[in-house]
Amino acid sequence: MAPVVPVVRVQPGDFDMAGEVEALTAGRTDIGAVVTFLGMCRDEEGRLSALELEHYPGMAEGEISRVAHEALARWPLQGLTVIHRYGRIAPGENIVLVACASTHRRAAFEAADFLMDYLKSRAPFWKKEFGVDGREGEWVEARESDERAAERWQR
Amino acid sequence: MAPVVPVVRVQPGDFDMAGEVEALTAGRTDIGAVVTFLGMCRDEEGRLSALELEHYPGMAEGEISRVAHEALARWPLQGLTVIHRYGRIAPGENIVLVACASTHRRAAFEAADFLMDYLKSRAPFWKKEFGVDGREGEWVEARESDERAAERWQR
Amino acid sequence: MRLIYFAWVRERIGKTQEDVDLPAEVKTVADLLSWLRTRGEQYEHALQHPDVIRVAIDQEHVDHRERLEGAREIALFPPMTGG
Amino acid sequence: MRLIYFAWVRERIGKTQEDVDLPAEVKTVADLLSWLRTRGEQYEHALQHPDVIRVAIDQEHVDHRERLEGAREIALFPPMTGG
Repeated sequence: MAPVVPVVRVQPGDFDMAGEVEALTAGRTDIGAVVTFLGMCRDEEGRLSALELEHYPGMAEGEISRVAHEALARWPLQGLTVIHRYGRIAPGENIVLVACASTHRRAAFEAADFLMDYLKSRAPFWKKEFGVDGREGEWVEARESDERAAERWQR
Repeated sequence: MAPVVPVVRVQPGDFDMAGEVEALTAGRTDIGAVVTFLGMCRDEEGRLSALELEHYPGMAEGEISRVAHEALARWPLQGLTVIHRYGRIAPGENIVLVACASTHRRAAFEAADFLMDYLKSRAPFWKKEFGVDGREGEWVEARESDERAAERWQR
Repeated sequence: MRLIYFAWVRERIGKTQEDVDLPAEVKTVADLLSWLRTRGEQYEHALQHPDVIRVAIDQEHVDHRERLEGAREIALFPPMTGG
Repeated sequence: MRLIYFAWVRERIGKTQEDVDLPAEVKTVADLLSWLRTRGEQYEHALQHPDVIRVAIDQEHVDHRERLEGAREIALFPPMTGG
């Protein structure tokens, strides 16, 4: 079987979840499970008008690729897509997509869960809040719980 | 906040994953994460031409609803969709969709994982294999590992 | 009382469903499975390993100790393989 | 050597990037952070809690004991909040 090449994209524009899942599965009859994670921008109970996502160009793609290859080494996946947006994103819009295809559902679930935890702790992105008055707010603080979530996968 | 009403459908026809996710999230700015599980028919290395899914009408919907309400009681979800097909399904076609929307990614992941494990062990569906020669084959045997997976969630 | 069968239980018994009058001594699911096995070779073949037979009364899963009284519809089927 | 800053490290220092010549005694990431803090109030404000500063050398995460020799681009930034 040909080695799986993960799809990794870091882009300002939106993505099409259905199209990405279709690209993973089209014409294939060996995939039993696709797990997707879609991360969206919340308004934090009406407090926010937008998030601005800053990223480190080059390193962002590089770290996501590294994490994707680690997932491929750990689980029997037949396809893997990670797309992360940057720039100004309004509440209700998409931020990140992870999609994992596998013969077996457990592998697809675990790989998607792992990818999200590792993206949070290793991909160089930073979120800044903008209030409903349009004014620049605070940088979102990293959460201890995200750090601990990533540590679950260390062996 | 209005109580969440899960979407549960048992149907012979295909479903539209993107449309279902859109229905969960449209016009909302309080959802941070949507996890979907898409189960598809495999050809088992070219051995199968189709699966025939038999179900217990009425009870299938009832058990899926019960499991959906259990997920709503255990995790803070803002929306939940489960669709399970029955009838003849060819390799590469969709069988089941679970979609869970939440403010928090861990809740969305765990609820989707739980729903799939519980569907496998409680929803009255049975799969029969059809070989590439078109002849009726064996009923798929339940796997001990699916039983154990469901037991993970007992508390 | 209506009995309803699915998957290989249905195929082996050769019926989708049937209405039966149960003898008074058939009080539990386990009693029902034993009694059905006396009804002929096809039932014997379908129910030869009663432990694997799953049962629902009025569309709810029950175990083999469950009492039948008040039941309208009893379904017998193999372990499920949905999802 | 090129230094590059992100998020509130960038805002506090007031620069996106800069090229610097490091003194010979600045050998590790920790040395670099200490040295930068001597370069003025803005650096002092940005790097006052060096423990929270994350560092990448040539686009790979490193810890504060990492040696700088051979580095072309060193990035300083707060803990990441993507995903």
